Amino acid sequence: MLATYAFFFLAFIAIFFALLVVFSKNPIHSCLYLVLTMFAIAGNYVLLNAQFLAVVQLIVYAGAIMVLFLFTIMLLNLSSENEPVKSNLIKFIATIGGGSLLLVFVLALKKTDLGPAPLMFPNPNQQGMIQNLGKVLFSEYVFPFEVISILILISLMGAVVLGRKDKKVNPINE
Amino acid sequence: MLKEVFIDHYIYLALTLFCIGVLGVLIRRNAIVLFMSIELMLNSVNLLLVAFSSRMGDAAGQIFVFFIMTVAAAEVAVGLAIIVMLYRNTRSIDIGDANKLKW
Amino acid sequence: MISLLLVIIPLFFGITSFFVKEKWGKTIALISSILSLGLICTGEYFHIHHTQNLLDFSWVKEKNNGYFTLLSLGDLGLALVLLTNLIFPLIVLFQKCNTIRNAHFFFGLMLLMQAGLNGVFMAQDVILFYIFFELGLVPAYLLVGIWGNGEDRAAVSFKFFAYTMFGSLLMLVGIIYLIVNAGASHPTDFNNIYQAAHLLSSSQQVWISVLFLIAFFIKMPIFPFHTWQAKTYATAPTSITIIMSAIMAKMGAYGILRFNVQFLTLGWTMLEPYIIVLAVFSVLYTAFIAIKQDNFKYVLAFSSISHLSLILAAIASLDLNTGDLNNPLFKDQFGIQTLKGIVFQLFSHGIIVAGLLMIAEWIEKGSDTLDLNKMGGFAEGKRFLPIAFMVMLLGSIALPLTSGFIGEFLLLNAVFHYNYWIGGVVAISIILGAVYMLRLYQKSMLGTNNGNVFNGDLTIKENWIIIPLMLFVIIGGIFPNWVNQFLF
Amino acid sequence: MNTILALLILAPVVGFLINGLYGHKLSKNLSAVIGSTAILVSFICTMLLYKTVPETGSRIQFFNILSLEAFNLDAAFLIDHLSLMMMSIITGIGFLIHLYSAGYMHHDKGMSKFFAYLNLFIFSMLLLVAGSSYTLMFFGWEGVGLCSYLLIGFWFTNGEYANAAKKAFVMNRIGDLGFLMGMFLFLQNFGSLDYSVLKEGQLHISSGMATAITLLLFVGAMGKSAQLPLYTWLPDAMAGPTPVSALIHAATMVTAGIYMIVRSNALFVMSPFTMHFIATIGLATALFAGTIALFQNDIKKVLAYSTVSQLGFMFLGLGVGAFTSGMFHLMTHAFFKALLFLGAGSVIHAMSGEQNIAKMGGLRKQIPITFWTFTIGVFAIIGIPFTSGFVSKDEILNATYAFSPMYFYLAAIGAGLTIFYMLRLWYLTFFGNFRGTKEQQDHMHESPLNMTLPLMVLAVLSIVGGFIQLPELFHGHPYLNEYLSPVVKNLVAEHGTEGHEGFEWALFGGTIVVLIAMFAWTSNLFGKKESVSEKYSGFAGVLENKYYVDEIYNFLVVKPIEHISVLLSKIVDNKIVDGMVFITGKFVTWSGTTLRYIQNGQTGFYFLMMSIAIVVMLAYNLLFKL
Repeated sequence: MLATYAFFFLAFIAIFFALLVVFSKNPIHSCLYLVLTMFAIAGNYVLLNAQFLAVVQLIVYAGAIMVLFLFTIMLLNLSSENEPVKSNLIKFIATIGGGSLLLVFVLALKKTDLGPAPLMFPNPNQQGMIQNLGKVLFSEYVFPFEVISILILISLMGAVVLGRKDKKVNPINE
Repeated sequence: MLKEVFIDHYIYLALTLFCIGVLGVLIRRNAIVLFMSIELMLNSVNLLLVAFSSRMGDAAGQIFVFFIMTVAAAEVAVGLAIIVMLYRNTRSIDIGDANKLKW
Repeated sequence: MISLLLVIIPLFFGITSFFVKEKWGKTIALISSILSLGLICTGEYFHIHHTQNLLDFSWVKEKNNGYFTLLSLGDLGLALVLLTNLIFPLIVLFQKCNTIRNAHFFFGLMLLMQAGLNGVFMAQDVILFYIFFELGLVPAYLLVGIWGNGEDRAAVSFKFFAYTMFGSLLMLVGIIYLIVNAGASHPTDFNNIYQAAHLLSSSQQVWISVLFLIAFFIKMPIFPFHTWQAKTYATAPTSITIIMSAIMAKMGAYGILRFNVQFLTLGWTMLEPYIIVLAVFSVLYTAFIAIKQDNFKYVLAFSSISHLSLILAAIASLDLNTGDLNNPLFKDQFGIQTLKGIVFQLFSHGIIVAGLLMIAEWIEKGSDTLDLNKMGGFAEGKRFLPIAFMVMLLGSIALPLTSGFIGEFLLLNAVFHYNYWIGGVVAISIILGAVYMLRLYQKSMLGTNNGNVFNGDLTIKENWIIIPLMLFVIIGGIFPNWVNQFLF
Repeated sequence: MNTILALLILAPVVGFLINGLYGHKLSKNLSAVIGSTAILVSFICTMLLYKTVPETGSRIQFFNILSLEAFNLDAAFLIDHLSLMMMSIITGIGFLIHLYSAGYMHHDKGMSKFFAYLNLFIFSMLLLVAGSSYTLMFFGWEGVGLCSYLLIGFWFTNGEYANAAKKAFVMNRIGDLGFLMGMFLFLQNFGSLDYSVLKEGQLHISSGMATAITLLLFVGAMGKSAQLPLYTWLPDAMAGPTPVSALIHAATMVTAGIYMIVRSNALFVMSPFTMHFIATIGLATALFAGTIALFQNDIKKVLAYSTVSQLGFMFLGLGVGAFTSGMFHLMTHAFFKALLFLGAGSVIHAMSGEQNIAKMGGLRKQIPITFWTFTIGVFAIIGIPFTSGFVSKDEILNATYAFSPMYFYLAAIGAGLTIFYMLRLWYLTFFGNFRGTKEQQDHMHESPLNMTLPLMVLAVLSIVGGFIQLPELFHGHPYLNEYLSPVVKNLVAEHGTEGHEGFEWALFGGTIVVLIAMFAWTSNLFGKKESVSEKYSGFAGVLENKYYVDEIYNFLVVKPIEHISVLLSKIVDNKIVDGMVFITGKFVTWSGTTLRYIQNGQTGFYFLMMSIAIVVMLAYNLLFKL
């Protein structure tokens, strides 16, 4: 019961702040709202008995990625003043588009038979525990795991190369 | 209605978040906010995966989420670097200014 | 095993040829083509002594599924493989080295084409068939585009390629449809596809048939899809034109026999009446066009369409059993006879058109023109060229005691058997054939000279290139029984 | 017997191969010797066969050419009285003409080629008459067409000659097409093309089918034997060397059609319609060609039209059912027409190549042997009593009268035309004053012996050839009929000619009267002519221009085909069919250039489109599929 209330509360938080992310003028605010949304989602992970992921969510998204965003925004010294705006017509069309996307998704879902519908809570499954995940990750998925580390490495190098101040590798200006 | 939570609720939640993300990409021109919207969409998908994984009792979904997060991190690192480059060159982070790649 | 070697050897030597010095190109091509000639002779020996397992190449596809024949030298393809490997040494000898740049690439591509052609006629697997079909096409595109004559060779070659590729893709759709229907987990060999294809409903068969037919019509080519051909034949280096008209065009007929007649029998029988009308129209249409062409090679190109359309008409006249797989494909003995006639004519036409194109090339080399209005009187003072030309021409107009007659007689008989009136109409082509071929002969060899002079005769080497072809034309006409044992 | 036959057939092939392959290394005389010897061997073999051949004929098989499921073709020959008779004519006259050619072609550098072609022709012709199936006959049929093509175009550097050769081949091909169709129909009905199925009373087909088969076969005969409407190639074929005209276009090849019909007489009698049709075509041709011949000035053209006309007579004989009479006339015609052509060749030789009779005259003194032999030929063809031509033509006329008096009167007019134009030719050539140039007169000389010897042999044959079948009126005996009776069923003989004795006397008397009148008239007209007009006016002008048939054909057939060809290639193929392909290409280019503007570089726009597309696809699935 408590979990049910918690879910609705977290869902409300997530959606509310997600909307604020999109509609707030200032990118810094957007970023902070996004952190809150991430928190809400992490909460949901806890509800779903996926504690490891919840922790990772907090560390990676709220911790690492959002900080990266904030740094970038501050580095570029952005604020609501120089925020580019789109015309209202485009906004209108976009809203219609996004809305109808939601509508269609929902309709599709309504028509889909999801089979027997067990309650989500309480959740007896324990595979979200770090022990279980670790076993799976380092046995069945060990190769993708190693590959992903290479990806991280490459993206690291890519970011460094791109972010370097070098006039010569600057294709747009020349 | 609010008594019990089924998988449907999670799907609705994920869909709503996803569509908000789509809306964000559509109505904003700020490249960084665009990026955030994309993160939002990724997260909605993650949520869905975890929900199903939890329901099915299969750890594969959570492993996937784990990988997605990693990829997202990598992507943000590179993407933000690109945005910085873009800003450095055009003095703007308006995504509409980056329209050189056309016919 | 022989079948595998017949693909591997040209492939290997073709690729080797890319990495050697330019002057070695022809030697390598010659070695390769003589090796494959030897192989096909061995193959024929085994064929006559009924040791088919030495000719086939099998492969264990999956652990528990046993053997599958991937390549097989025999059945329908034997005659065409024989044709390919018989005339390839001649074509290689015929192609002069000093008139082309980067000869080793030229010959390498030519050998790749040979590998593709051999493969098409031997493949026992649809995907393999498709791969070889394309392997024959791509080198042709490059050969025409790079070594062709005239300024617009790139455009001509592109048209050829786009046209053929278009057909190939339609065929690919058909092949995929068949594979899907055979069950995705099943092997894609002809046996499976054959059984699956026969289970399709009539409307499905018709649609798939049309897809295949367009591809093969383009390849042959048949009336509405022929416009790439004449220009391509005139533009391509003559050795490549020979390969295209003598062998590649036969891929179309072979494909129709294989896929449309054998696999999609029901669809084919439903389309037969339309196809035979189209084929007859194509025969006469191209024959009429050939009458007033002024370019030597154009006449040959259109005459080639006309002959192949007649083959198509005969194929469409076959009386087939549909439905039950246990029934024999042909309703009566006459069908088998017609099939033999078709195969014989495919073979004989390949030889004849190769000879005629060689003569075209020598005339062009000697007189520096292909324009009929600038020729005339070339027979004067020559001994061998008029004879060679005449023999080939007689084969082409199906004069008795040449191989062309045996083929055309059986084909015309088949069409006549199908319907008196259609048979009567299509037989007009033998008159028109005489008209345009004799006009060709007369404008070039007889009469008085109209501009470009052609002194000298064929060289000794050239004689020895064309003599085997002439011998076949005559032997095929007098001892067709003897020739037949190598074809079936 | 097998060996003899093999030798008979292969000797010309050997001659052809030697002369064809090594001709350039042989001297002219050697080529001629080889060529003639080959035919002499054939001739001797034919004579040897006469003794051994059984009455019912014997089928000799060498090997199997093609054996398929529903079609079998043997290299087998049927030697019976009919084929033996034809083979004797072919090899006999062929040999004489080879001999003659050795002299006639002596100045030509392509001598070995000429003899090679002639030998090939004899081989094809033997195949035609000796083959045991229609397929083999067709082999020979097309083979002789080819040789005719090669020989007409022998002097190929002359474009007109080459054209004539092509015309001959193509017109023959039209006939061959009919023959081929007839063969297919025959094959379908009887399951075999072998003559063995041709047994009277055993052909179980409807009369309609019989009519169809026979008409198609007759189309072949019309092409090969130069009947209306396919005769125009024969006069043009005179472009070839004169021995060729004698051998191919008078004595042998053009009679192939007659032989074919006689060979398949069992089939032809089943269709009265076809028989009637053949008689009509034959008669029409005889008259038509006879009228054209009246005002021709080229010596060979006159003879050519005369050949067409005589062939018409033969077909008339066949059509009225007198098959052996047709064969008889074929034989006698072979003698005297070969003689006439060779004589004409001798005249041309003497006149240094001049062929126009308007430029001749009074030649009887300078070339006496030619004159006398030629005269015998003329007498034979116009039917001076008891010459071979008289006997055979008389027989055809008799049979025609039994068939229909109307046809008889028309045929008699045709015979009268023959007398007129032949006498005109004779008088203009050999009587009166010389109208040529001075140089021609100086060069005039009698031909050498190897040219005159064949003339003399043929002259003898032209006279005595008829004696084998003198009418019973003159106490003759139909030896030929009897000889051919195992093969040919002579219908007229069945009817009997007993009641016609009075008519026969009347015919004989009439012939003599007409002949005398004609001699008087033509001698008056042409005997002492100082000059001959080259152009005629009025109806004679129409005749001189051969009824403008060539022009009409040209206008009705040749030009339209050429126009269609140009139309198809320039307009339909280039503009419409290729245009379609071109338009497809253009459409792709156009759509590419147009659609690329959608690619405007705005990421937001792309994303919007993507969302819309997703919405649309999902909505479509929701509304129509689920």
